[in-house]
Amino acid sequence: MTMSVVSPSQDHKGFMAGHGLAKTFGGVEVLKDISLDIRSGEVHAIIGENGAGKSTLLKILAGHLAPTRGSLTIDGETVALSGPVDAEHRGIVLVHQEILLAPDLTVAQNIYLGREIKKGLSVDDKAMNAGAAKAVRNLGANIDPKTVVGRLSIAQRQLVQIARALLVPHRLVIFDEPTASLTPIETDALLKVISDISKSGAAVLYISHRLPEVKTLADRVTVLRDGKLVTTREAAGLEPLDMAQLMVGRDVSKLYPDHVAPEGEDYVLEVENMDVPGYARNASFKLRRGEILGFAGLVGAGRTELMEGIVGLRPAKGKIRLNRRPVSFANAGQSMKAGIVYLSEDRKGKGLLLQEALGVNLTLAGLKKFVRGIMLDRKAERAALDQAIAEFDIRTRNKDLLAGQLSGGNQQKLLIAKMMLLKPNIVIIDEPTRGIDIGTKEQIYMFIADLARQGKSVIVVSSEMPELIGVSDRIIVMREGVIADEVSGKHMNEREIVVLATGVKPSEAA
Amino acid sequence: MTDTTTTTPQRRNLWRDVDLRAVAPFIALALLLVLGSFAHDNFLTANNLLNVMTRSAYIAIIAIGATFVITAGGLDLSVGAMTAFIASLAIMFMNSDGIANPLTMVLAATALMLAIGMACGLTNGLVITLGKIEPFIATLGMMGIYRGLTTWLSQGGAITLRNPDVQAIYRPVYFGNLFGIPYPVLAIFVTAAIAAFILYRTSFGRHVIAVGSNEDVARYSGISVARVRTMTYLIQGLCVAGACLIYIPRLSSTTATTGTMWELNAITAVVVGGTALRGGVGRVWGTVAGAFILEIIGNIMLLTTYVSEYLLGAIQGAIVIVAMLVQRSLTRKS
Amino acid sequence: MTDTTTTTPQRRNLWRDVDLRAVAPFIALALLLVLGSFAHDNFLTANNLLNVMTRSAYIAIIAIGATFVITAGGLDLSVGAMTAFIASLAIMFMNSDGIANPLTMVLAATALMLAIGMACGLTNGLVITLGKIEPFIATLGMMGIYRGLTTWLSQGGAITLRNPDVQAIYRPVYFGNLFGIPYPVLAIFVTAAIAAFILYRTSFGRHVIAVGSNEDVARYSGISVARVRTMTYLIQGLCVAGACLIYIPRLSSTTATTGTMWELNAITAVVVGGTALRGGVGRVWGTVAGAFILEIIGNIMLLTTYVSEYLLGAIQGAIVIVAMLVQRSLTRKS
Amino acid sequence: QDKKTIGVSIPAADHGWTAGVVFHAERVAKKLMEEYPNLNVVVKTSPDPASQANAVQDLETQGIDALVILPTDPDPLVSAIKEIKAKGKFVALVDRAPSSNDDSVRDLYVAGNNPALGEVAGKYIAATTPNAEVVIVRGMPIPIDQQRQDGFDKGIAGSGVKILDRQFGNWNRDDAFKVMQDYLTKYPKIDVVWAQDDDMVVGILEAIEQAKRTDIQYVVGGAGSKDMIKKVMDGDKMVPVDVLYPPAMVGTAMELTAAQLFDQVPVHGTYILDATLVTKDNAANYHFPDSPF
Ligand SMILES: Nc1ncnc2c1ncn2[C@@H]1O[C@H](COP(=O)(O)OP(=O)(O)OP(=O)(O)O)[C@@H](O)[C@H]1O
Ligand SMILES: Nc1ncnc2c1ncn2[C@@H]1O[C@H](COP(=O)(O)OP(=O)(O)OP(=O)(O)O)[C@@H](O)[C@H]1O
Ligand SMILES: [Mg+2]
Ligand SMILES: [Mg+2]
Repeated sequence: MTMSVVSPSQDHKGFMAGHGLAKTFGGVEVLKDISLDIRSGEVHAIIGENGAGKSTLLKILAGHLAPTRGSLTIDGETVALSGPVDAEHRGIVLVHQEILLAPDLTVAQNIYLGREIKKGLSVDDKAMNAGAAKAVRNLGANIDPKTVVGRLSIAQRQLVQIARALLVPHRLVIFDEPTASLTPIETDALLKVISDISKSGAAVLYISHRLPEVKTLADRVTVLRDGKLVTTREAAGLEPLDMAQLMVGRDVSKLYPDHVAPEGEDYVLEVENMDVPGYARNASFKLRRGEILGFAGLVGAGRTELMEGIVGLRPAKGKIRLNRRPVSFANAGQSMKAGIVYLSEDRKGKGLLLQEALGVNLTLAGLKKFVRGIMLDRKAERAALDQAIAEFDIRTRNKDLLAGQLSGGNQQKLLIAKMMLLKPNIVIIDEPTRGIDIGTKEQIYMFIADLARQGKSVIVVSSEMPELIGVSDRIIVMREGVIADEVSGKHMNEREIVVLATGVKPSEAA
Repeated sequence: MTDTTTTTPQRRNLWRDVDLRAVAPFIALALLLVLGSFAHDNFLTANNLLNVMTRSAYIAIIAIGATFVITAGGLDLSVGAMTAFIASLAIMFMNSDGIANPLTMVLAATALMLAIGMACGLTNGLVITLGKIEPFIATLGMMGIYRGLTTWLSQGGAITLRNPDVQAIYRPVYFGNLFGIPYPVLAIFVTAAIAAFILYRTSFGRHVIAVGSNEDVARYSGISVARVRTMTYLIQGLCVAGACLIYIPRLSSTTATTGTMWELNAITAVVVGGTALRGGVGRVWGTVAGAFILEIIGNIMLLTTYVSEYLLGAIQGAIVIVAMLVQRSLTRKS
Repeated sequence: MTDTTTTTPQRRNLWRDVDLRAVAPFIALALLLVLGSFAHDNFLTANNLLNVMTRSAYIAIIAIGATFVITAGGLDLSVGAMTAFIASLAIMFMNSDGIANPLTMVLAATALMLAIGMACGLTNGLVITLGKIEPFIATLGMMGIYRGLTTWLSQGGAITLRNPDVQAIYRPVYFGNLFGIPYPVLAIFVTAAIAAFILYRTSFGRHVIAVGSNEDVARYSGISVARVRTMTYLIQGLCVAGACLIYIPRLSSTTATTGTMWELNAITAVVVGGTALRGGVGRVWGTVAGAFILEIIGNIMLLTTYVSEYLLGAIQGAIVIVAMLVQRSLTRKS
Repeated sequence: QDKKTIGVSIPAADHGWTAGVVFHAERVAKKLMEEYPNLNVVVKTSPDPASQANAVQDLETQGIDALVILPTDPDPLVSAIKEIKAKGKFVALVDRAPSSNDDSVRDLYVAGNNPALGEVAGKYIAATTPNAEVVIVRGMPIPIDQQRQDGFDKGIAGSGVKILDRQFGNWNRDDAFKVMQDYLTKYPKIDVVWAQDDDMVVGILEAIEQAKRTDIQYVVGGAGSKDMIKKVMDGDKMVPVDVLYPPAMVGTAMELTAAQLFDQVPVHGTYILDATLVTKDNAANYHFPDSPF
């Protein structure tokens, strides 16, 4: 193990440090002997593969978890954080990878939860709404502070969560994959916020799988692999490909596989005048056999809802033809039977049963395949799990874990494995690589291309522009619930897509 | 900064939705009033309606407390038995003749009831939060305990307020009125107004909603979930004591069966009023409407002459279901 | 698959956890048996224990059905009233003398009960899933309906099985035994075995758990949530019919109060047995243990001579709470 | 002549005896309305004191000239009744008397005799089996039950009858079955069971039969349900007697009230019905096969 310690730059004072931190879950050591220092005014990125232990490390630093071994110092003094509230009092705030908001409260109520502004006996909603609106606007978002959080999209919730964290007086802000569910525009705004925070003198710790972003933002980078600290380095001079190599331990040279776009009239899925009330209007598109079709758009463009409408998960009106035959689906069971599967972007809320074992999750959608007579064939279920773990490279040290105990990226792989058990002909993947490390991304792209090569068709809904461009044969851009246009070939570039997605010419865009 | 034009229709939609959800129980109430006017000519008289509102007072006040408990994601099945227990103790106290002045006696008894109510609520809350027992089972157990203690206090008989002076001074609390509005009706509205203020306008109320909406979030926000939960049960206890305050002067007596089924009535009032049993949403005024609805159903059943009394229960059950369906369909249309 | 050596302790730990959680109700049961042996010398006789197990049969079988409903995240408060309704109809049918042969008559009545049970369960399920009404309120309403219909059928009185031949042939179903084990006890174990098989070994059971664990995930996995939910109520209806089958031959009669509070007893049995009311976890055998625990508490209370009869209810409530505390503390230690 | 209305408020039919009350109230209501063309009788049932107070109020709203009330529980209903009385209506109180049962509460009092029901049973047991060991299955913990218990104690006073146990059977067959089963486990020898209610006797007899115990000599119930009266009539060894507590008394009160309204017959005062001991000899007089009870 190489452990190169960088001499601290003069203008950054050390704020917090961890010494020999270790964490054990049920006998498994997921963090081993981690020592790192965090300096005021720096942006410190933590990168690593899925399951490397990044979230666990940050949770320890923010007082959400107690380390099994090791100690923390703040301003040189050893401290034991009694919990997140204690950490907050010391100026340490964590923006979770998971969304932690009360769905029944409004945006403003969530942002000020536990620290309400009071006016006499009562709470001052006016002030809080104004404060919340400002906090959200600072992040470049436009969300009504009186909206109930349960009605927001994942991305919007992510922004609310960030706004909430930044409201506390902070000396260290910890972001666990804050940009995973954001589109380029929100990402840019957030990155600016992050650099503002560091400029104001506070430290920023930050996890991301988007390595170019790390490159532009971070002052220093710490790499974790298998729970061990590989290195901490100055970001300057580290190229994304170097980072990937440090993370994965091998060369990652080519992220996107080659795929020849099919042409002609061999349409497997034709959607005409699809209306999803409240979300999408009059959407029409066609999908060829063996094609990878991308869907781009801003947060709230209605892509997710359109797809859910097509597969019968939401009330929708319109014509759908599958292999030239008109079909309509009242629920996901029917579309699955017809060979279409949809992988939700919300893997925790809609994808996996977090309280159930991996095997139960894996076979849930395709359970019919595991029925012998009237009984479930548990042996076959176990075999399927072994196979899925191998095939999708699900990193788990223990097959008896609950799905909720997997790291975020590995949950995503489990979800893919679950839906692939159905052997679908058309796969709709919503945000396929959200929160996934670069090595695994490569695997997922390979997998998508393989599906297309086998003559299956794939729809990829993604907010990550390079990914869409890299993997798709053709991209449909949605704006405010309507299909704005379609791009392919040399028109598939970020500039043109952003113009279509925002409806704003580059010259007008600030 | 995506686009401001899209926000507006969405928001308007939202508003319409919120409104209808909160208004639905009142529409159900209005429909029942219309239905009642067919049942009997005297139904829509001020006299009858005030009667009905007056006697819905205990359930309404208990249900207002239950709104807090349920909003925080809890449940309290012990309130009926608790009413019997508190009222029995209070009557025994007033029978004790320790205080000569009847007014002082009633005031002391009032203080006692509130104290016992808080103690009972606190006990419920602690059993649930410290013992980490499901509210359903914990309060079912407490229901057995309060009911059993009442039976034991009454030695199987009735506990009756004996002192006529005390009775005379206490009686108007149920039977008296202010400018024609019976005190119990006033009590409902005052309690509801205070409750609505606490739930919607104080940080404690906000925390109650947060705990019911997502316990983990509340915890991460530095809210002491156990404290908030316990407090809701304490409020419930206080409301039960408030209900006793009005209950005692009406019948001046309790037995071991006083208040049976009140817990179910209170919960029904809360749910009919639009509060979700899963927690996170609380509608105080809806609860009051819910309590009126339940009482009016009973009133209509009694005034009408068309229904066999053997079928009363069946029709009440059916009307509750229909009321919920009306609510749901109203909400869905929006 | 990063590290294989660490797998073993993890799994063992997990097992310990799972085991204790499932075993806790049985430990509570064992503790009660010890307690009972102090209450009275005859407590630990085969005769007494078989009596207790036999009379716990209805609650146990109803509670097994409730395990499905609760595991899927639902609740059914109508089961007690449904028992009275189904049993009343069945007795009236057997009194109708339409079928001469008593055996055929009993068999026909059995078929009728199962059919009505399914119909009632289906009704409950559809009101909840199609009407989108909270199970608590929907089944509370249905409870009123079934109870009201029973009162109406019996005109407030008793419905008694009159035909002595039918009675003679039916009686052994409650009072008879196979190698010394009373039929009702056998029925408990057979029902539990079938239920455990369905819940743990079939795809339907898996779906029930998924729906209770997270409805959205189930829906996105292509499971028809409404269908699964409705089916659990149908199973509950069948179990209630099964309970009626055993109930009728015991007293050969029903009244309008038959089965009051059974719904609360059944739910208590389920929860004491380790099934969580929020859904997603179901323990069939725990439920059986829970039903035994409740009945044994009552039995001990009656056999002991130290407690005033007025305090029985209080002590029963306290014991239920203590039993839950024992469970929780066992589970936490692991 | 004016049209007159009698309001009848009675407990809901929640067990055998109250079912009998409802049956007789309806029967007499129909009969009276035929007899007096200008009479309207409204019968309302309520499950508990609080709702009965409501029912009384609602009857008043409907407009009545007289009230016949059999309270679920007398003391809590005193104020509600007084309210009616204060408006100058004629009030007939049936069966259950509040602690202060005087003219300020009612004009007419027709009653069975709860203490006597216990006393008659106690006396019979003391006379038939002077040294019997008795177990008692009580009803519910409310005053009527307590009065019966006190009466029973008075009835056996001075004899050698020993009470082994008293537990609540809630006037419910199933609970009585359970209680009896456990009594049989608890006591190796029981001579007599007193249940003060015929509904519960059904469960008790089943429990005894199942245990095949021969030490129990007989069971005394109460109220006079048609099934138990039939057993007495047929000379059933286990049920030699029953103590009458006729639900039909509500009808008596209604008839008297109608007479007061229409025939100007003065009917003020107190009418106490006997708690008659039903034996094989007189049973036929009390057997109403058509009653639900
Ligand atoms: N509560 C838990 N119980 C058991 N194992 C856990 C628990 N939480 C995390 N783990 C394990 O710890 C390891 C590290 O998880 P962690 O969430 O820190 O990974 P990560 O680096 O954040 O990955 P990702 O990029 O996918 O979010 C994983 O193997 C995970 O399965
Ligand atoms: N439950 C809901 N109720 C009302 N509005 C909702 C709800 N969920 C989402 N919305 C709104 O619907 C619109 C589209 O949703 P969403 O943001 O998921 O679209 P998307 O194009 O899939 O974007 P994303 O990039 O987040 O996947 C947004 O304006 C969002 O605020
Ligand atoms: Mg992570
Ligand atoms: Mg989306």
